Formats: sequence, structure tokens, C-alpha cells
Amino acid sequence: MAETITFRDGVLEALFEEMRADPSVILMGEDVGAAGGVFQQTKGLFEAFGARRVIDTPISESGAFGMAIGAAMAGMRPVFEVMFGDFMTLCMDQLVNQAAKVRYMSNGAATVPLVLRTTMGVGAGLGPQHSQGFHAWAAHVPGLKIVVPADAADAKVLMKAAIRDDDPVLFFEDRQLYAARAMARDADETLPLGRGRILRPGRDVTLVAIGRMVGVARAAAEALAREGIEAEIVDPRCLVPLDEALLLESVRRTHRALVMDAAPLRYGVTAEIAAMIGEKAFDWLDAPVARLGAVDTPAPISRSLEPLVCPTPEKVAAAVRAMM
Amino acid sequence: MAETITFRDGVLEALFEEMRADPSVILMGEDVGAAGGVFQQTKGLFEAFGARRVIDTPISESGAFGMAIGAAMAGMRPVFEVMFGDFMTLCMDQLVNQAAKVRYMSNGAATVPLVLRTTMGVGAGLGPQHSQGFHAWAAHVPGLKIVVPADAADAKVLMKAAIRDDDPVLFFEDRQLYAARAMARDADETLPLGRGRILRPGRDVTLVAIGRMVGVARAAAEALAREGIEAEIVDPRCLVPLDEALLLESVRRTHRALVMDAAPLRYGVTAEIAAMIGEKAFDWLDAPVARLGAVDTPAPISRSLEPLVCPTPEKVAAAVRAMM
Amino acid sequence: MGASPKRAAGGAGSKKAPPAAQDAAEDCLGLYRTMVLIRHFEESMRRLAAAGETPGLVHLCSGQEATNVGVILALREGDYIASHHRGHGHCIAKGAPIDLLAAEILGKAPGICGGRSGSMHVVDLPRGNLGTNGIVGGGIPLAAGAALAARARGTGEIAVCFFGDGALNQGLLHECMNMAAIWSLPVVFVCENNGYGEFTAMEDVTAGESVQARGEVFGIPSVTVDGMNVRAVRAATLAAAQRARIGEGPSFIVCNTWRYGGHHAGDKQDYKDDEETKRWEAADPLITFAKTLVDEKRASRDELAAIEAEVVARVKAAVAFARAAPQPAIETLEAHVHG
Amino acid sequence: MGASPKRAAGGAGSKKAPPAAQDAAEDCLGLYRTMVLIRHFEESMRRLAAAGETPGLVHLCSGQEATNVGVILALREGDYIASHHRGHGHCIAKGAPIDLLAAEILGKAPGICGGRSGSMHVVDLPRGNLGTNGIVGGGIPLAAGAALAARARGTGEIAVCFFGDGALNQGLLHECMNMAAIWSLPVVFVCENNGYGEFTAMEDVTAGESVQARGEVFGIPSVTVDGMNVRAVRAATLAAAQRARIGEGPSFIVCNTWRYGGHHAGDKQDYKDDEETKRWEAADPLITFAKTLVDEKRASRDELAAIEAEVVARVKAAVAFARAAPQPAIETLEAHVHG
Ligand SMILES: Cc1ncc(C[n+]2csc(CCOP(=O)(O)OP(=O)(O)O)c2C)c(N)n1
Ligand SMILES: Cc1ncc(C[n+]2csc(CCOP(=O)(O)OP(=O)(O)O)c2C)c(N)n1
Ligand SMILES: [Mg+2]
Ligand SMILES: [Mg+2]
Repeated sequence: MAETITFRDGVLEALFEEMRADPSVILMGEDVGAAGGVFQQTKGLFEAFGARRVIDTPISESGAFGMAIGAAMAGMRPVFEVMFGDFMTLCMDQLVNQAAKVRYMSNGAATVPLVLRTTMGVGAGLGPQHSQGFHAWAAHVPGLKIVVPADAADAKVLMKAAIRDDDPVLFFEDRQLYAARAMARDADETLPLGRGRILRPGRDVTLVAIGRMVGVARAAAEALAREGIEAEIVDPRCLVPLDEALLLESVRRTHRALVMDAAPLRYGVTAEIAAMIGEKAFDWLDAPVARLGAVDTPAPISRSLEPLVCPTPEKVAAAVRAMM
Repeated sequence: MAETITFRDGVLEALFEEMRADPSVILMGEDVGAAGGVFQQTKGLFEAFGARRVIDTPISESGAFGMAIGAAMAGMRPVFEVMFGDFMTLCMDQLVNQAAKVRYMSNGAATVPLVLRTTMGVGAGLGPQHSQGFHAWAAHVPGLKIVVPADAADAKVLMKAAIRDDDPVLFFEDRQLYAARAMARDADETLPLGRGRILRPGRDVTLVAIGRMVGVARAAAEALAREGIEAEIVDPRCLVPLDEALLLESVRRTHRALVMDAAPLRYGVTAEIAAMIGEKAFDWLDAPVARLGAVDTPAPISRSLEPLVCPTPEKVAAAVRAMM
Repeated sequence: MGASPKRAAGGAGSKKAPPAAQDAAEDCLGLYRTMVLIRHFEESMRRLAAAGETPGLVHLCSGQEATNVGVILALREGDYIASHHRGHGHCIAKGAPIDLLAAEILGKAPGICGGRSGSMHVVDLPRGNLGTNGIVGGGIPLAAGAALAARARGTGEIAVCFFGDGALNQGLLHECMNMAAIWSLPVVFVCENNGYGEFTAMEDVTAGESVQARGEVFGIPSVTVDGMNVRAVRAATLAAAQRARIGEGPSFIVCNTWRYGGHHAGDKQDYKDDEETKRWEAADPLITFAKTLVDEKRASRDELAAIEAEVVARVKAAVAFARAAPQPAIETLEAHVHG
Repeated sequence: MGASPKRAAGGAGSKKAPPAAQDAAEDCLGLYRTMVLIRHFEESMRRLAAAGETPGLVHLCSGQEATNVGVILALREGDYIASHHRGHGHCIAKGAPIDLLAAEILGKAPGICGGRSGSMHVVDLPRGNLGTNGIVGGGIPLAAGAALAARARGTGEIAVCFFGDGALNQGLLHECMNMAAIWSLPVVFVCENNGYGEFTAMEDVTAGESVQARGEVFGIPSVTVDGMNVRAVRAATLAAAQRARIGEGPSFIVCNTWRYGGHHAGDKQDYKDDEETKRWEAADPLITFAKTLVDEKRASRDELAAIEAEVVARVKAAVAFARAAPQPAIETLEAHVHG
């Protein structure tokens, strides 16, 4: 019987394997070295690969990320860690005006094979400046690829794929998933970016979920099943490239769709997916494409308020019932 | 007969009037002072109000914008200019983690009454790093208000409203509109943020357009009218707050909607508006909500490619015909 | 680790430190009381954090009381401060009621920010506090901007920003120092240099021979003081504040100090060296100042003990208040996003 | 305006400049030829811009040829450079074929980047050019990162980043200097200080007495040279490159120079003072180096004139090629966004 690993370890194993296989893979970030990462997410890498490949940066997100881009242009494959997704705001210029555009600007002659890895997620009382995920921003920028893994096995395979990809890939890790376990996959299993998966088949409604929302969708689907409603769960895994074909195929069977995300709803990623489904599966829809996201507020720390921020299984189930 | 003014002068008149009326209004930016702005958009302000109120900053977008926020918290009403929207990437941390959240974090006790004014727009051969508009990003951040004016008269009234507003307002100016003229409005006319307008009534399809897209929609509507298709043009003016009621009212009459924007389509603002209409006007729709945006690439400079980037009247008309 | 040219060992400031003699207006028992208050408050928070009662991350400033108090008690009412993630001491010194501060840290309704913001995001504008901050360096431009506003109004206030040694490497600091210098803004930059940013030693990530030079390069009068000595900190701040008020522009004060409890409540601090820890603990700002007060016959041991007892009681009451306080009402979730 | 302590007037470098004597490996006619080539190329571009043939904004480097050439001709093949918005001279010195560069600036299909990127975004990686850049300061971390990569590979290349005086106030520069210093990266920071950022005088927005000190504060060996003197620039670069190659880390070179044509092609330059302009024009890097070559009997006036004539012909041909070249095919619009 295969053993299970945590999400945290899934990513870490991917790093170990890719760093062993390819000397051009390096890791940069704050306290990723001897300290092993503030979430223990880089434990052992420093001991295994040394200070030249596992680089503790100063608190200089903008400059350090810009250097990762330069290193990528010059032949490295850096994995750059932004401790909290909220601090990605400090890297946007380098990300958008350099990393995303180098391939295009050079007419294909230069590439930026790097991974920007960051954490996100409301739910640990961390509050307004330590809970955000900006996958919606990144997905809007031509030239970037966006991965939001939902479990340990996927985290590992997708991180490997991201490292091997020749384009800048953003890899969003929900901290609430770090300790969650899943069956490990084979060390040499790979998966191209842009391929989604159906996690639970169902005939009545398609639940489109990424990252942590996959677990929420599962719980909702179980509750709905007890009422005779069979929800199909589709995890696109990547926001760019988006597996439109899989999503549309599902919705054309179920005739209903609910798209969910853990970041604020307004102008977030559910909008693109819902609009796409609404446009391309219009004739198959028996109900409007519904969306659920976080409330459009900063994240409060208080224990009475924080649990109200993100979609819950109850809210998902209620939204589905309202569509039937 | 009222005289016409250019878009550029509309904003400038608003600045003159508000700076005269309220000594706490200050202007900060690069070369906004004696040089009068690189687009001549701040001409005369320095002479009228002096170096203490019209402040030439170093090329330090991040720090200078952060200072504007601090000044706003301490009682000023700064208008902060980011020369090209592409450089807003340098202000995102201050914008998102400070400006947008201060009111919430202080439980309403502190406010950040500032305007971040920036330019955008493909079309002058400026290329990948001088053509972008990040209104989609800003609209996704709770706590910010987003204005995209479409003509000179609106530019003036909306800039005045933005300056008087107690929240951080982002004001996106399409450089392609700077020289366009419209009838001036009365000096004391005001308009609350969040109120859209119907620019052309029509029974067959609703064209949702902001900023420069309004002109594109008009040209398309004229062409379509010659074929007997009457398009209604709705300009929401603000993306946040969004005049949902007006949009829905229109679509429920026309039964068709096309949403357009001049920024890259994917995960852009058309997605939210289309998804919202798809959800809330579902039963009234005779066709899928269509969207048009810029191609999902960086903006090329070449004269053969650049005109292909953004929606044109021809593309809009073709998309409408396909919906009928 | 150990002594380094960039950071004076054992709490001693560099030779450039101003003399730490008592000034006329000094309320020495007030200084002492505020430091003791911060220490007891922080140690209560440490216990609450260990008990799982504080949502999120809590960064405590025990050991840094002299920098908090020495700077802020040299300011006037109406002056601004901008703090950072290790900011409870700043809030208290700037006048935040400790019961409401404790309630905020616990995420309770009567908290200074309604219990929604917590330790890292206490915005207390009525007391001139632009906020603790979850973004390293985030408060720096806020203070510089408030200084710009104060100067524009001509009402004479000044602003102080606090930041750790970790923020020395944020480009934002350099941008703000440059602007403060060219515009002669009434702002004081205060680096609370405790030798570490999270688990990384300052020396490992910070180039150059001197921290103070990071201000001097912009022509900003810069000084390094013993951050364990409240009088030294206060004297440097008074001089800087005076320059700011008369239009002579910004100053930079580097306070060498030490965070007893590590990065966040619960940090095991394996990365620290025991010898170094002992040296710094011997320079404890409360113990050394108490000794000075007794030596100078400004207070007896009994009087100081009485102050401490009063403080302990206040902190106890504040914690009890905060623990008993209700959670924010769920209707407030979306309040105050916009006006 | 006029002379300032921050920026040597009339093109003279500070006393710290290394001696500008000729070094053994110097190919003095190569230096001259490349400078003349840049000048004629730029003046052609100015005419094309005035005629409306260049899409977007074009920033010309006439007057700055000695910094472009003095630095880049001191490098080895395989070394990296990162340039900025005023970067044609860097591209040419690094070996870009001028016909393809002209085609790129005109947005034509055979351009170095397929004609889609233009003057501000010429990425020419096969020649080690990480690109001109539309973002002030944007190239700085790219060069520092390329230096990190070169060191990791152990293949001995170094990297140079060019930036203007305007970029001195971008926090990014300070962050990168700090990291280059702590990691001893083989990178050379080169400030082309032409006294203005757009229409704003450097002194008005840049604090501190010395530009060079902005590197020194990080412990980086820093020097100020006469940026109108190609040999002085070359000598400083050779010294810096040597340090970088033997693992001694980064250097900072401040080149005082002058942009003849103002900010962008078409700038009327009302903000400049005529006296100052005259002083700088008298220090023209081409004229002064030509005189040196003749004085030292390395070339006759006629030989130099022949070089110039050959260059003029090459530029003319390149411009003709670029003007005649086709526009990019519309099918290429969405090519190379992703791999
Ligand atoms: C922009 C940003 N980057 C990283 C972090 C994570 N972080 C929080 S505190 C800290 C260390 C700060 O060190 P220092 O400034 O020395 O303050 P100290 O904790 O020592 O008081 C880091 C890296 C953050 N909050 N913000
Ligand atoms: C981040 C950013 N801010 C502003 C600009 C607009 N801009 C382009 S060039 C320039 C002046 C740059 O001055 P300097 O660095 O001295 O270079 P110079 O033009 O003098 O060669 C400015 C402000 C920009 N391109 N990027
Ligand atoms: Mg520290
Ligand atoms: Mg310049």
C-alpha cells in the first residue's frame, strides 16, 4: 500500500527531486535556508544543497525576485518563495514588466524558467495583511502560468511540472492545506500544466473548485448526495492555461455550474470561469452559473468573523439547492 | 452655447477647482511641477499653487505613494499621479496592504482620502511596458473605488467626485482620449461615484463600455443601426461601486449584452460584469453574454500589430451580428 | 554570532551616542512605569498566546522597552508615530488604553479596532498612531507622509517611524529617507536593531560597516545609541525632534536592542548564542534604569516595587477585561470597507 | 543649475577617478569607431523620430558614447549587460547589428525582436544583452541575477547594469546593491549620471553629498569618473571587472555625462542652462578622444575621417534597410507569449 504524504511534504519532495536532478534549480527566499522555512516547508534543503543553491535573502522582495528573473534569463531555474501571498504586491513590477514579457519581447529568444511560490489563505487569524491570494491578478497577465494545487499528490507533481516549465509559473499554496495528507504519487509521474481533473462524478451540477475549495466542494457534495443531488467536482488545477474543454464537457452534461474561490469574489477568478461557461455552454445551462468567493472585505482576525469570510460546505450546498 | 474642452483639460480644471476650494488637496508625481506633466496634464498648477502643494517626486513610486497615504491619514487629500499605468505595479503593496485596508483595520476611525491617477492605453507605439491598465487588479481589492471616465465632461466631474470622496479612488485615464473634446459641464455640477449612464438607447443589444471603449461602441452602434440593429450603450463609469441596477435594467430590455474593455481579456473586468449579468439576468437573455478585450499578449510597438490588439468598431459590430 | 561592528554587543551604544544624562523635563518615574507596564503587558500576552487565546501571530517587544518609551515619551501629543509588527510597546507608550489593546490582540469587540485587526494591525489614529504593521517597512512612508501633512498645515507636529533591522534592506526605506531629506520633512527614522530578522542574523543579510551610515548617505543626521538605556534613547529623540520642529529636517536614530522572546511568541531561538543572550539580559532596560533611579536617589526600591505592583494589577485587570469581552458581532463583518 | 558638488561640471570627473592612461589591450581605434557609430546611429534615429517613423518614444544617447563604449568594450564576450531606456549605444557596443537594431526601433519584421519591442525593449540575449528597459531601474536586478547565475555555474562571466541618475532613487537599486555586496556577486553597477531625469534636475530630487556614497554605504568599492572620457571609463571598468572575476564582488562606477538631445527625441530642453550646455559640449567624447588620438599620433585626422565616412555609410545602409523592411506579419501577434 502506498504511503500518504502531507501537502507541505509533497512540495518539498518535488524540490528535493528536481534539485537533485538538475543543478540549475535553485531556491531563494526569506529564511528558506538553515531555518528550513517559517512553515518548515523547505526543511533539509539547505543541508542537502548548501548556501549557494538554497539562498536566504534579505527582506528585499522586489530586488530578490528581480534577481531570480535575471538568473533565469542566464540559465538557472530559480524557485522563488514569497512567504505570504500578501507580499507578492512587492514583486508585481518585476513579475509583470519583466518576467511575463521577456519571451514575447525577445521574440522567443529568451525565456524565464522560474517558479514564484507563495502561500495564501484566510483562516489562521493572521488578518488583513497575511491572508491574501493574488492568483486573480497573476492570471490576468499574459505570459504567466498559474497553478493552484488542491492536495499533496497534485502539489508534488505540479511543482515538478512548474520547475520544468520554461515559462514563469506562479504556484499558490493554501496554508490551510499544508498538513493535509494524500496518497503519494510515483517519483517520475509527470503532468503537463493545464490539465484539470474530475474528482467526483455527478449528474446534477458541476462544482468548479481550486485549491482549498476542493475540500469544501467535497463536503458539500456529500451533504447534497444525502438529499439526492449528485454534484460533479472539477478541479482545473491551473488557471492559466485553463482546461476549458474539461469544464465545458462537464457542464454540458450537468447543465448547472457553481464556481468557487477562497479570495474575494469581486473581479476574482470565478468571474472569468463563470463568464466563459456562460458564453460557451449557454445552450446547455438550466440555471445561471453561480459563484461563491470570499466576502469583499479585508480578512478580520477575530474568531467570530474570520470563519464567515470564505465559502463553506454549507454555503455551497445552499447555493446548489437554490439552483435546482 | 457651452464651449468644449479636451479630456486632458477636463481633469486639469477639476484639479484647479478642487485645489482652489480646499487647501488640503495636494498633487504629487513625477514632473508634475514646473514641467507641467509629461502629457501637459498638470500645466499651470505649479505656478498657481507652488511647490508645497504641487510636488515633484523623485522616481520612487513606492515610497512616494506610501507617503501620499500617510499624508491622507493625517488630513490631506493627495492626488497622486503614476505617469504610466504600467508603473502602478510599483505601488501595489502600499495600495493594497495600506490604503485599501486602513478604514477597515481602524474600524472606521481612520480614512485615506486620496486619488491615484494614472494613464493607460495601447495605441501610441509605446509597447509592452508603457501600455497597460490594471483596473482589473484594483477592482478586485476590497476598499478601493475605481473610476474609468470616457469623455472630457465626465473626466472633470468624476475627478472632482474622486477628490471629495473619503476613500482611496483609482482614476484611470486613457491617453488616447486626452485630446478628445466634449461639452464642458457646470463648475459646480457633481456626480456621486457609482452611477452609470445610458449613452445611446437601443432595443436590440446592450453594449457595456468604459473609457475609450465608449467611442468604439458608438462607432459600432452607428454601423449596426444602418443594418437595422439598435444597440444601447451603457457606460458604468465606475467599476467599483458598479451600477448593477442600470446594467441589469438595460439587459432585461435588450435581452443581449456585449461587454468590452481595452485591457487583456482573460481574467479582466469584462469577466465580472459578464458573470454578473449572466447570473442576474439569466432568464432575460436570448444569447450568451459576449465579451471583447485586448488580445492576451504584451502590447507590440509595430504598426502592423498594434492596431490588432484592442477591440475595434468592426470587431464589436461583428460580435453583435453573431449574437442576433 | 557574537559582537559585530554593525551592532554593539551587550547593549552598549557606539561612541557617537549622545550623553544619557537626565534632562530637565524628564519624568523619570513615568519612563520607568511605562517600561514596566509594557513588560508586564507583553509577558501576559506571551501566556495568552501559549494558551491559544490570541488569533494569528503575536510578536512581543520585551527587552525593547527602552526604545519604545525613550522615543515616544520624548514626543508631544499630536505627534505621529508609525509602528511595526512588534508594536504593542509603541501603542502603549503612545497612550492606548491597555484593556482595549488587550481586547484588540484577542480579537474582541471592545478592542481598539473592534477586534478585527489584532496585534499586527492596530491603527489608533486618535492618538496619532498610524498603526502597527504587518508589512516589514510598511509604516515608514506613512510617517513620512504624515510629516509632509503636518508641515503643509504648519501646525508643528512631527512624525516618527519605527522599523527593525530587517527593514534596512527594504528599498522603501531608502526612498523615504531620500525624500525626507530633499524636502526637509519633520520625521525621525528609528531603527530598533535587535540583531535578527526572524531567524536570520542581521549581519548575514546587511552589507556595509555601519547601520547609521544608511541615513548619513542621504545627508541625514544619524546617531547610534544604546537602545537598552531609556535616557540615551530619549536624549537622542529630543535632539532629533527639536531639529524636526525648527525645520531642519529628518534624523536617523539607531537603537541597539534585543528581543527577549525571539521572533514570535513561541520561537525557540535555537539560532541564538547563549553567551550573547546573557550579555544582553544583563543590560535589561528595566533593571538598569531601576538601579540608576535608586543610585540617583530618585526613588527607593520600595517605591519602584509599588509602581510595579500597581502595573501588575492594571495588566491583570486589562487581561481579565479582554478575556471576558465579547467577540465582534457577526453583522460587523463587512462594516467600514468603504465610507 | 550650474556646477554642483554632486555632479562634476564640464565633464570633469572627481579626484578619485582612476588615471585615464592607455592600457595595453586597448584598441583605441575600436573605441573611437564604436563611439562614432553610436553617434551617427543616434542622429539618424533622431531624424527618423522627427519624421514620425519610429513608433512610441525614443531616448537617444548622443553625448553618452564614452560611458557606453568605455564600459562595454572592457568586457569579455559572454559577459552580461542590462541596459535602460536610453540604450541604443549599449546594444551597439555589445555587438547588435545596426541594421537589425534600426529595424527593431522602427518596428519592422527583421528587427532583433521581430519588430514588436522597439527602442525601450530590445532584448538581445545571444549577445549577453538582458535588454534595454522601459522601467527605470528595471534592469538592475536582472544583471545582479545574471551575475548570481554566472557565479553558480562557475564559468567566470560577469554582469554590468547601467542606470541613470534618476534610478538612484528607486529602492530597487539599494536592495540589489545590498545583496550584491553580501553575496560578493560579480556585478558592476554603472550610473550614467547626465544630471537630469526627464525634466527634473538630479540635485532637486537626490539627497546627500555624493552619488558614489550610495555604493560605499554597502561597502562596495565606488569611484566617480569623467564619463566623457572613454579611457577613464574603460580603466575604471577594467578594475571593477577584474575584482568581479576574482571573486571580490561588486563595484560601483559613477560616470558624469550629458545627453545632448534632452529626454526624448523632440525634447526642447527649456529646463537647461545654455552655459552648462556649452561647457558639456566642449567636452564632447568624440572630439576630445579624436584630439587625443591625433596628439598621441595613434591616428591622423585623415584616418579618423575615413573611419567616420565608413561609419556614415554603414548607418545609411542600416537605415535604408530598416525603412525598406516589411512590417511584422499579423500572424505573429500572439506568438511567443508562452512556450
Ligand atoms: C514585506 C514583508 N516581508 C516579510 C515579512 C515577514 N516578516 C515578518 S517580521 C520579519 C522580520 C523582521 O525583522 P526586523 O525588521 O529586524 O524586526 P524584528 O522582528 O527583529 O523586530 C519578517 C521577515 C513581512 N511581514 N513583510
Ligand atoms: C518606474 C518608472 N518610473 C518612471 C518612468 C518614466 N521615465 C522614463 S525615463 C525617466 C527619467 C530617467 O532618468 P535617468 O534615470 O536619469 O535617465 P536619463 O533619461 O537621464 O538617461 C522617467 C521618469 C519609467 N520609465 N519607469
Ligand atoms: Mg530585528
Ligand atoms: Mg539622467
